[in-house]
Parts: sequence; C-alpha cells; structure tokens
Amino acid sequence: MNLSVQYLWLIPALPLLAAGIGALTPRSGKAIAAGATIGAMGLAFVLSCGALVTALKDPAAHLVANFTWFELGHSAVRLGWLLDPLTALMCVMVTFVGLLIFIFSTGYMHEDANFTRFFCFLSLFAAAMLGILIANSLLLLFISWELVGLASYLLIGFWFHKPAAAAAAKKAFITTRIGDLGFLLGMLWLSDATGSLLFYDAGKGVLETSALTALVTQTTVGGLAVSTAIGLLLFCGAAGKSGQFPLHVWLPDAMEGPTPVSALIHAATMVAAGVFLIARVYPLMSADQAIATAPLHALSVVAAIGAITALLGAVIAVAQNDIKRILAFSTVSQLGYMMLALGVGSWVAAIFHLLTHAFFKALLFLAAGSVIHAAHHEQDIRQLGGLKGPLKVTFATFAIGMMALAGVPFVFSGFWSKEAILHAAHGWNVSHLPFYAGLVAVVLTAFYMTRLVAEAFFGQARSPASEHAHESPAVMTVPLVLLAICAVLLGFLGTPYWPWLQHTLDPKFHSEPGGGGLMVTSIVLVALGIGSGWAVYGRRLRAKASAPDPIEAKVPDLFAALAARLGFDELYAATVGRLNTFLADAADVFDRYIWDGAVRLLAGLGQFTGNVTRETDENLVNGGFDATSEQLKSTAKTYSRAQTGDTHGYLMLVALGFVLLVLAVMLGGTR
Amino acid sequence: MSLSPLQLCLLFSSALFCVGLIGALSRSNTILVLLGIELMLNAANINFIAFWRFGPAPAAGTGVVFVLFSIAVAAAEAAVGLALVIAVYRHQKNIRLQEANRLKG
Amino acid sequence: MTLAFLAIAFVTVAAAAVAMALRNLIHSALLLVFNWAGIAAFYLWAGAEFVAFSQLMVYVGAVSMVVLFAVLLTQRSPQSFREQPDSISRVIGALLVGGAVLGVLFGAVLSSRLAPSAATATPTISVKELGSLLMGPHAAALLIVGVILTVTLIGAVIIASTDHAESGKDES
Amino acid sequence: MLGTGLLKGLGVTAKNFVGSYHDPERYTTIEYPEVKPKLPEAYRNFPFLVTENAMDPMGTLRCVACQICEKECPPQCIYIEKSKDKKPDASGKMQIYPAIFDIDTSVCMSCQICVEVCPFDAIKMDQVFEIATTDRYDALLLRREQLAKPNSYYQSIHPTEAAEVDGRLAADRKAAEEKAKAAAAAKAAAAKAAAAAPAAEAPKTPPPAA
Amino acid sequence: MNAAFLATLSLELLPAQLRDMVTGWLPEPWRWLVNSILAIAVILASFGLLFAYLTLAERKILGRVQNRPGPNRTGYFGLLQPFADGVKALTKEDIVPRGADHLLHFLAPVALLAFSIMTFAVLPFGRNLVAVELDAGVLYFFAAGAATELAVFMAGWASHNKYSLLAAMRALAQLISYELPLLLSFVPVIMIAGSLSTQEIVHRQSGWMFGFVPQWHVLTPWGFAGFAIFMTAALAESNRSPFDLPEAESELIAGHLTEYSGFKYALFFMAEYFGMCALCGMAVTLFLGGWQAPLPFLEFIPSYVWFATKMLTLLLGFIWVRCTFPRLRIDQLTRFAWKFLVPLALINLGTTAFWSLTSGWTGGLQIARWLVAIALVVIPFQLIGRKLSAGLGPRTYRYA
Repeated sequence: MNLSVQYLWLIPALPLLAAGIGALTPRSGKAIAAGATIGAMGLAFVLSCGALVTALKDPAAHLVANFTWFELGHSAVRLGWLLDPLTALMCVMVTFVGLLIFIFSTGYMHEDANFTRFFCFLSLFAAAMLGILIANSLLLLFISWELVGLASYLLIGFWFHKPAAAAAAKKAFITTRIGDLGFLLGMLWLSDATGSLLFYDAGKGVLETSALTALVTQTTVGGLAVSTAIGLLLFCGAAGKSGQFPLHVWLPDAMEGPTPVSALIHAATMVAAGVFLIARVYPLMSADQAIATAPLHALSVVAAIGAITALLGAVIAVAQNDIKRILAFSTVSQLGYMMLALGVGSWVAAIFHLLTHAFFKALLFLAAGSVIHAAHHEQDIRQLGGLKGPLKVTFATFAIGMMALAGVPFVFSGFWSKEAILHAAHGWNVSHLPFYAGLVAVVLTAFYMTRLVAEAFFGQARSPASEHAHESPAVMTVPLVLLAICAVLLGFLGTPYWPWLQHTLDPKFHSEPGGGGLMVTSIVLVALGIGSGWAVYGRRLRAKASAPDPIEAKVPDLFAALAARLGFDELYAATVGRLNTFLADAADVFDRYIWDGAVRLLAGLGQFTGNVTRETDENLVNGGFDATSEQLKSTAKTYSRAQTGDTHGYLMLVALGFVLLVLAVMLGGTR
Repeated sequence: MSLSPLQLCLLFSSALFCVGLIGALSRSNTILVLLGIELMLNAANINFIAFWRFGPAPAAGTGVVFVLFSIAVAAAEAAVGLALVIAVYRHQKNIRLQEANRLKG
Repeated sequence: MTLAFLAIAFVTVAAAAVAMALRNLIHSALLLVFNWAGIAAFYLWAGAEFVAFSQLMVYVGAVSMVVLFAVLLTQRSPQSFREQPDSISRVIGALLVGGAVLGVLFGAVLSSRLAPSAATATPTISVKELGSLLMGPHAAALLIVGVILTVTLIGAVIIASTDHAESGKDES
Repeated sequence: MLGTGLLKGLGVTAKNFVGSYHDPERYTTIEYPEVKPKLPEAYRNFPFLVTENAMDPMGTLRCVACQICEKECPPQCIYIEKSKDKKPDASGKMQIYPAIFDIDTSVCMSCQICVEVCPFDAIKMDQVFEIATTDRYDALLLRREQLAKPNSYYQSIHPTEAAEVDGRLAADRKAAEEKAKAAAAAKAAAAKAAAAAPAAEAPKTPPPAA
Repeated sequence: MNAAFLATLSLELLPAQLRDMVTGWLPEPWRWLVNSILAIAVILASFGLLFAYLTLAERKILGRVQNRPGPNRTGYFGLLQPFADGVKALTKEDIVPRGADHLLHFLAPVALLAFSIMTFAVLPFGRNLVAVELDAGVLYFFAAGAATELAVFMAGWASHNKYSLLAAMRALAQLISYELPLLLSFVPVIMIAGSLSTQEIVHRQSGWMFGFVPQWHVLTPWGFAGFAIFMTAALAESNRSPFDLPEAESELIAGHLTEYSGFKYALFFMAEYFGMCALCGMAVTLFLGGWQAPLPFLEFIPSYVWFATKMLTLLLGFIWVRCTFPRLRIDQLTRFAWKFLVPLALINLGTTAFWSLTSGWTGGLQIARWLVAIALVVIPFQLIGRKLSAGLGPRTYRYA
C-alpha cells in the first residue's frame, strides 16, 4: 500500500470534511460528529501509513507535486505538496496520536453540551496541522500555521464562559501572533529575495542549492547574511508556536482548555510545529554555517534559546502545583531540548525527540486527564494523593510516561532521544554551555516528575474528590495503554546501536563515537534526580493538602519566585504592556496633532478648491439645468394637482368623458 | 313605440348601469361605492345575455361563457375589494372614500 | 313574456335605486342582494339557466356574505349602521352625470337600428354544451380564471387578515 | 381507526333504543300519575304526629307538648301550645297534651332533628311528596289534625323502625306496670302495716299518694 | 270511471293520473299553472305532514334511546302531539324586541322557509314525479340552499341583540365552511353522470351488477366516500347535532334564534326540518339511486315509495346521530371542515377521475381498479384522520 504524492492532499482533506460535518451536525448528533471525526482520522492514519511506505522507498528523495494557485500579472503564486520521510513520519505520528486522543475525548467530553462543536474544532485542527506537514510551500505552510493558531484559540477558549479560559485563549493567540509577525516578515523577505516560496521545485526551490547560495552571499545590516536574517525571522514564528523562551508564557495558560486539547495541541502536535518548521527549513538555517566569519549563526541563536528554555521550563516546573501546569512547563522544557538539538546541528535528534516526546507527553496528558476526570476535575496535586490504588491502569501508564520523560535508561524512549540530543550538544564545537544546561535540566526533569508522581499517586487521599476517584472507562484507558506501549517501543528506532530513524530521516547521518561515557553520566544524573525527588517527597509523604512544600519550607523566597514563574507575566505586563500603552499614547498624540494637522491643512486646501469649483459649477454650469428642471418640476406639480385622490371625481370624469365620446360619435361620427 | 326585446333589455341594462353609477358617484361609503360598481358589472352581464338571446349568432354560446367568467372575476373583485375596505377601515377607522386620499398629488 | 320581463326589470331597477338611496347599510346590502336575485331571474327569463343559478350561487350565496361581513366589520356599533348623509352637492353632481350617461345610453339604444332579431327561436344551451365550450375553446380562459380566483383568495385573506380571516374565504 | 368510536357510540344508542322495548331493566320510566313509584323504606319527607288510636286521633297523641322539638327545630317551623289540662294517654297516665301543634311545611327542611330529639317517639318522618297546593299560606301550614296519623300508618311506611319503636314502648310500659304493681304491692303492704299500727296514730297519717 | 281507465291505472302512474283527473279539463296555459300549483300544494302538504311527524318521531326515538317513552299523552301514542305543538306555537305571544328591524325580523324566517321549500322543486320523488325538470337541477338545488345563509344573517341582525348577531356570524362561518365539502362531495357524481339534471343522475344509476346488485353510486369506493362526506356536511348545513352550534340551546341560548318566539320560531324549526329533508332527498338522488328499487324483484313497488323509504331511512339516521353524539366546539367544527372534509373531498375528485378513466378495464383489471380506488379512499382517510386526531388522544374526565 502506498500513496503517491499527488494524492497527499487527501490526508488533511479528510479531517476538514469531518470538521464540516461536525459544524453542520445539530447538538444532539454526538455519534455523527464523533464518528465522522474518528473515521476521518482513522482513514488519514491509514493514508499516512501509505505515504510513509512511499517515502521510505527512497528516503533521500523529496517527492513534490506543485501547482499554480493563481496568477498575478507575470508572477504566479504556486503551492504544492511535499513527501519525504520527515513529512511521512510526522503525519503518521500526528494521525496516530490524534486518533487515540479523539477516542479518548469521546469519553472525556461525553457530558459536554457542545460535544459536536468540540469535535468540529478538533477536526479543523487536525486538518490544519496535517496541512503544515504536507506543505511544499512556505505560503501554504503559513496558511495552515495560522489555521492551527485559530483552532488552538478556539479550543483553548472552548469553555469560553470561564474567564480564565477566554483570557488564556486570547493570550495564546496574541503571543503566537507576535512570533508569526516575524514569520511573515521572513516569508516576505524570502519571497522577495528568491522569488519563490516553494521548498523544492526542481532546483528552483528555496531550500535548494541555487537559492541558498544566493541567500548566503548577500549580506544585510550588521553583516548578517540574508539567510541568517530570514532564518532568525522564521525562528521567531517557531519560537512563538513552540513556546520558546521569551514567548513561552502562553503555553502554561493554554492548559485552561479541555485536557485532550492540551494533550493533542499543547503537548504532542502543534507546539511541535515550530520544531518541525525549523527542521523543514533546516538547509536555510544552516546555510550560513559555511561562512565562518559570520557575526552570528542562526543556529547558534536557536541553540541558545533552546538551552535557556529547557533550563527555565524545568526550574519553574519544580514549584508548580497544578498537574497540568507541571506538564506544560515540562513541555516547554522539552521543546527547549528540541530547539537545542536543532541549534547544535542535529535536527535528526530533534525530530527523534519530537516523536518520542509526542507519544509520552500525550500519554502523560491523557493520563492526567484521566486523573482529573476520575477526581472530579481536581487538578491540584496537593489535593490529590493515594490515587495509585483506585486508578491502577492510569497509574501504570502515567508511571511509564513519567519514566520516559525523566529518561530512565534503556527501556524507555525518552532516554534514547534525550541521549541523542545530549550527545549532539556535547559534540557542538561552539560552546558547551547548552550541554551543561541540558544536563541540569535532566536532573530537574527527573526531580519534578518524581515529585509529581509521589504527590499525586502515593500517600493517602487528601480531598474528598480524590477519595471517591474511580477508574475511567475503557474508551479512555485503552488509548493510554496504546500510547504507553508506543512510549516504550519508539525509543528503539533510534538507539545508537541501530540508528534506523536517523538514517531514514537523514541518509547522510553517521553517528559520532564516544557516547558511552556520556550515557553513564546521564544515567547517574537521572538517578540523582529521581533519588533526590524521592528523598524530598517520597519518604515523607504529604499528609494534608495545606502542608507547605518541603522546598518551600527551606527556601520560601526561591519557591515563591518559581511558583510565580519567575515573574515573566508581570515582567511582560510591566515592560511590553506598558511600552505598548506608551507607544499607543504617543502614536495617538502624534496622529492627532501632527498628522491630523497636516491632513486638515490638505483638506482645507481641497475644500477651498472644491468651493471654487462648486461655485463655478452651480452658478455657471448648473444654472441652466436647474432652471429646466425647475420648470419640469413645477409642470409636474401642476399635473399632479389633478391627482386629487378623490375617487368620486375620477369616476365622474370617466363618466363625463364617456358621455362626450358617445356624443361625439353620435353627433359627428360617421356610421 | 315598438321596441324590440333586445332594445328593452339594453334599456334595462342601461338603467341599471346608471343607477350603479349614480350610487358609486354619490355615496361616500366605500362599500356602497363597491356595490355600485358591482351593479354596473351586472348591467354589463345583462347585455351579454341579451345579445346572446336576441343577437344574430346565438348558437355560439360565447355570451353565456363570457358571463360566467365575468361572474367569477366579479366575485374575485368583490372579495379583494372588500378585503381592501377592511384594511382601509383598520387604517383610518372609517371607510369614507373621500378621506382615503393619502396618495394624492 | 314581455310583461314578465317588464316586471322583472322594474323590480330590479327599483331595488337597485332604493338600495343606492337608503341610509341603512344593511338594508342597502340586502336590497342589492335582492337586485342580484332579480338579475338571476332575468337570466332565467332569457333562457340562460346555468348562468342564472351561477349568479344566484355566487352573488346571493357568496358575495352577499362578503358584503355583509364587511359591513359588520367596519362599523363601530350597531347604532352607526346609519350613514351620515352625503353632501348635497355631490349627490346633485352624481345625478347630473348619471342622468347624462343615462340619456346618452338611451339615446344610443333608441336611435340604433337594432332590428327585431330574425332568430325567433329561443336559443338554448344545455349544461353539457356549456361544459364542452368551457373545456374546449375557452379552456385557457377557464384556467386563467381559476388561477385568478386562487390568487384573489390568498390575496384577500392576506389583505384582510391578522384577525379577521373569514371575509376572504367566502368566494368559493 | 378514525370513526370506530363513532360507530361504537351508535351501537350503544341503538342497543338502548331496542332494549327499551323489551328489556324492563333498561326501561325504568314509571308513568307516574297512573303508576305510583314504590318508595324505598328509608325515604323520609316531612314529620307527622303518631297517634295510638285511629278512631280517636286527637285523644291518643303520643305528644306531651314538651316542646323539645320546637326548640331544636333549625328553621323553627314547629309551633306548640301546651294544653291547660291533662288527659290520660295511651297507658292511661294523665299527661299534658298539645293544644296547638303546627308545622309550616313551606319552611320545614325535613332534617329529622325533631324525630331525633323526641323522647316519646311521638313525631316521626312521613313519606308524602304530593303536597302541592294552590294556596301558599294556609294550605302549607299543617295543623294538629292534619299531622296526626295512626301508628298503623307508621308501621306501614317504616315497618322495621316501627316494630323497634313499638317493642321499646311495650317494654317501657311493661316495666312501668311492674313498677306500678310493685308500688301497689308496697302500698298494700304499707297499708297493712299502717293498719297494724296503733289506732291512735292512724288519723294523723295521711294516706300516701298514689 | 270506466274499466279502461281502471286498467291503465297503475300504482306507478297514480300520482300523475290523479293530477290529470283533476286538471285534465283545463285549457293549456291554465292547466300548466294549476298543475304547478297542485304540485306545490302536494309537496307542501306532504312535507308539512312529514315535518310534523318527524318531530314526533325524533322525540319518541330520543326518548326511547334515553329509556323514556317520549310524548305519549296527546292522542293515541302521542300522535296528536305535533298539532298540539302547532297550536301552542300559534297562540304564543310573538315578541319582537324593541329596536329590532321589524321588517327583517319578520322576513328572516319567511325567507328561510321559502328557500328551503324552493329546494324541493328539483327533487325527483318518483319515476315521473319532479316538480320542475331543470337542466341544471343540482345547481339550482344548491343555489337555493346557499341563499338560506342570508336568512340566518337577517335573523341575527334584525334581532338587535349582539349575541344574536355574533351567533349569526358563527352560524355563517359554519355554513360557509361546510358548503365547500358539500359541493365538492357531489362533483364526482356529476363527473360520472355527466349531467346536472337530477332525473338524469337517477337514470344513470339504474341497472344491475351480476343481476342483483344495484349500480348506485354509493356502492363504489368514490361514491361511498362522497356519500359519507355529503352526509357529514349535510348534518352541518342543516344545523343538526353534533354540528348544531348555531342553535345550541344550552350553551348559546339558541344563537340567532334567541329573540324569536311563537310562530316565527316554529317557522325556523320547520325550515330546518325542510332543509334536512331536502338534503336527504338530494343524497338519495345523488348516491342512493333515487327512486330505484334496491333489488330487481322489488321493482313492482312504486318508485315514490322507494324514494320515501330511502329518505326516511336517512332522516332516521340523522335522528340516530343526534341522540348519540355530543356537540362539537366551534374550532373543532371548522377545523373538521377545512382540514378533514375538504381535503378528502378533493382527493375523492382524483379518485373519481381514476375511476372514470379506467371504466374500460375488465376482468382482473377490474379487480385492480376496485383495489386502487379503495386504497385511494382509505389511505387518505387514515392519514388525514390520524393528523386530525393527533394530540387528541383518549381523554379522562376527572369530574365526569
């Protein structure tokens, strides 16, 4: 079974159709909406598998199908589909994880009144996401990118009657829009510089040698190569979407949406779009590596930002109490890892981590959703506790996810993918700082995940909600189990001993030697993290929900700062927000007095001219017409006076006319 | 004076027509005006029948058919006319025809 | 024969004249109904049986109902069935114009040389022949009349409706 | 199906129509003036006064004019005047009797309270219903003579109740007789004793009242 | 009377011969006039008598249905009761309300009665017994019937009583509503018979199927449906229970008849019975084969006897219906007409067209024709009936 590239559009089209069906289904048609969505997603999954088969025939080839969207004068706007192992693997991942999450959602959202709307949005999101993946044009990618943003906005604000959800939706939308501005500028610049937006177009695409060479050789302000500048602008978009350091603030708030949404969008797929974007345009990003003298390499920025994000997310996650928030910050941290990997030159490792992360983070979120569902929408881990007993399946799967995330060696996929990244970072010859940041993040990740598990699942129940917890229905647990299996197995696709994935994605890949020592180091660090986490939280289990956190007891200031997410939100409010207000005010003043004055002056001039013309017109030109029409009007008025509205009068006139006619005929007529 | 039956009929219908005309002209009540017009219509119908009965080509039966159509149309006219009267009444609270002159020039 | 005609004509015209002169609307309407019945009698006299019965059915049975309903629906109280007298000037004008028309018509009729018809035999038309005529040469007209009646029915109901929909459904 | 109910209804009326000709159970009408309705025993309407002897109604009224009924009557339709003298009643005892006993039947509501309260079983409920008259006043005011009806009539209209009343009265009377007999015996004994008493005291003691 | 005359004297021709005996000696124009007057007199007399005894029969039957004897005091079995009623009505005070329109108040019952009697003119009472042979007899019948509405209005308006007026409007609404199904229900007959003449319609129903089944219209699917609709609408047109809303004594104090008493009331009463008789006679003519005998060997019985028998049966049916069904509410009444009877009558037109077009079918096709026609009658009845009674399920009355 394989799918040729011409029919690649079917993959996003199916969920789009399902979204249409969902939008037209009345509220009572839950089965129709869910059935259409899941069916479309299942079909898309099958098609993706077919696409993967096609792509694997020649991993090095970029199969494309381009067409002209519309023509604009001499230039034409062209779009196209692209099929290579990256696309295919991502498609398979997105459709598979999406399918499982959709199935999970039927159970999780079953009580919701707007069930059909939810599934409509989910389908829309899936369609847009798949559109990003198959795009062979930066423009198509951008369109899908914005659609993804829209769907994300709709889904975060799905419970828009909650003010927090509405605010979070707005925040996410606006924050990502800031990044997208960069993306848009980069895209326009790219289009201007190369005249095309297609990635691969038989040698004329922007990712192909001729265009890249042209881009690298031009320089712009500050001695930057054009490719660097464009790459950095594109990276702005990626940073916004993937929640990288300065723009990461929206991601934790996005957890206000329903948990399946958090799992699908804000853990597994959408946030990975940024990583995917950088991986997709990797030739462009890495083009400036050829110039050793360049003041700044785009990938260095990516690596720095990734390292900062990885560390920052991990640190903040330590002090969070909301189960979904912890996972959200862990996502931020892991996305930082991926960016780090991209930055240090190993995009294959980034994609590898992306794939494994997608599975185990989706697993963690869905398990968290199951916990929340079971505990009657209690999300605070201090209020939970003791869930190990009642939620056996959930606990088991959550533990697997946790160990995968923490990077417990050998068995779990997270270990291998993280290992690949650290390996790449270690080998980066520019700086070792990202590598060390990654190591610290490894410890912290293990630490906070241990904390989470210990608080939520061990000990005794600390609130009525967790006391009455019960296992979720099969429709929710079965996806968990499937994801858990994948979270374990997926790691074996990319071990240093059998780097299938790496070779598939990048046929030129060759593993660097000397991984053994690094592996030992990271195993020690993971053990350290888990051990310290267990020492702090596991040995003396929390007895009451209101008891202070052990770290909080030791260093309250630091904990408070972390719990407040290091004040990024406040900082933005104080700086960006205030600056924005100031600028708006300034613009207002400028507008009102300076521009307006100029405009008024012009307008006054225009008015004067107009007056002059009008006078001429009215008195000279129109005079004659006016007189004529006045005449007409007065005549008409005279005539209309005959229309007295007196029906009797009309009738009488008719009768008199008749009499006169008859008389005329009789007296003067000839017969 | 020897009048043919046809002439008698025509005189009859003329008289009826004029009675209807005078009624329609002199009364201010819209219903009565409508009735006067009905009367004129009926007078016309009488002419049709008279010419069918005493005219040169009675066999065709066209006169009768015409009267039938005329009656049907007159019924329709009465229905619409009186519906209009009711609408006018609802609007101006009386049905004096000379007051229904909103559209005058 | 002629005597019967004269009687019918006299009664009919008299009824119409009185109806147009009366101030009580209901009496006017009822007299007009009587007048229509008289016209039906004329049709009978003339041998147009079917037309006579149609006239009875449509005018006496249906139009009269519409008229009476309209009269009742447009009066505020039973006391106001008496119309205010119409302005004398208009009445005089109407009489003058009507008289002129009458004179002209009478003059025209009397002066015309309408010979006493050669066809002494009374023409008759059976219902069956009438039906064939209607369905044959005049089928198109029949259809159009049907459409007109339907449209009229709907239109009358819409014009007069909101609360008094009955007045529209009378012409059957 | 629409219409079956209508047919069923037609069937019911048809059955009634046919049945009224041959089924006396259905045809319950009584042609009244010719055929009198058979009143149920418990039917009560207007009170009457019981007399012991049909031959001498006024002489044998059970009523002793105690006026309890007059006081109890809710619409106050009874008017009684006591007699000045006494007459022997059925058992021969001397009693006051009603000189006037009127019931205004235009007021009476047949509540039966007078019957309930009468200690002498002298007033009972009648079964009359054809008492329409042409006079609104006097004809509806029933006098003692019109009200008095013999005990045999009472037995004919309310047999069960009358038997019970008669039994009770007979028992009372018997008890009274025995008491009287005993009293008489005592008297006789006393007389004997008195006779046996010293003669000197005899003129001083008056004879005990009977 | 000689023997030859006696020989020609058969029961069938008896009425005509009797008439000729009386008027035979008159010269032609006078003879026509007297004949007409005689016919009118006979009709008036016989229907007057029928009216009188119909009221008695109605009261007796109603009584029997309610397990009472009915009037039985006046004369033997109460046979003189109608005359006693008549005397009572005549001697009662004739009250005319103050402010009433005297002329119209008097004209209303007279007009009503006149129009009712006019309808008898075209009924074929026997093989040769019809007062006026009209080419458009059926049309005449219903034209005259339509005029009765005017009388009802006159009665309501002339009474100078707003309740009478309202009741008259209500009665008009009912009469107009039911006129439509009434007219539509007999159009199929005219389609099949191809004539508006009553005699012609009766003649079309002569003949026998299989030698003994009469070919009356009522014995065809469309005819049965038309008959049922006709009789239902006739009940309403003649203000009979359960459609006697215009004169509901208990609820609407007799509607437009409130201000009538004495003889005028009796006239209204009479007109109602005349109208009922006329409609029943028309139903007999249109659907029940007129004066034809129901079985071939019964043809020796004179035709007018058959007509009378059929008409009386229908009249008794009216009485039977009256004693069975409770009165309808006005909205139920009009809804029944517009939403049930009119659509059914219109569909019946289509059924009849089918019947007429397939008249050539024989053998197996004949059976198919019957089945299709029956389906065309029964299925709309079921569907529209279900819609009509939707939401009006069996009701339990708590205080009944």
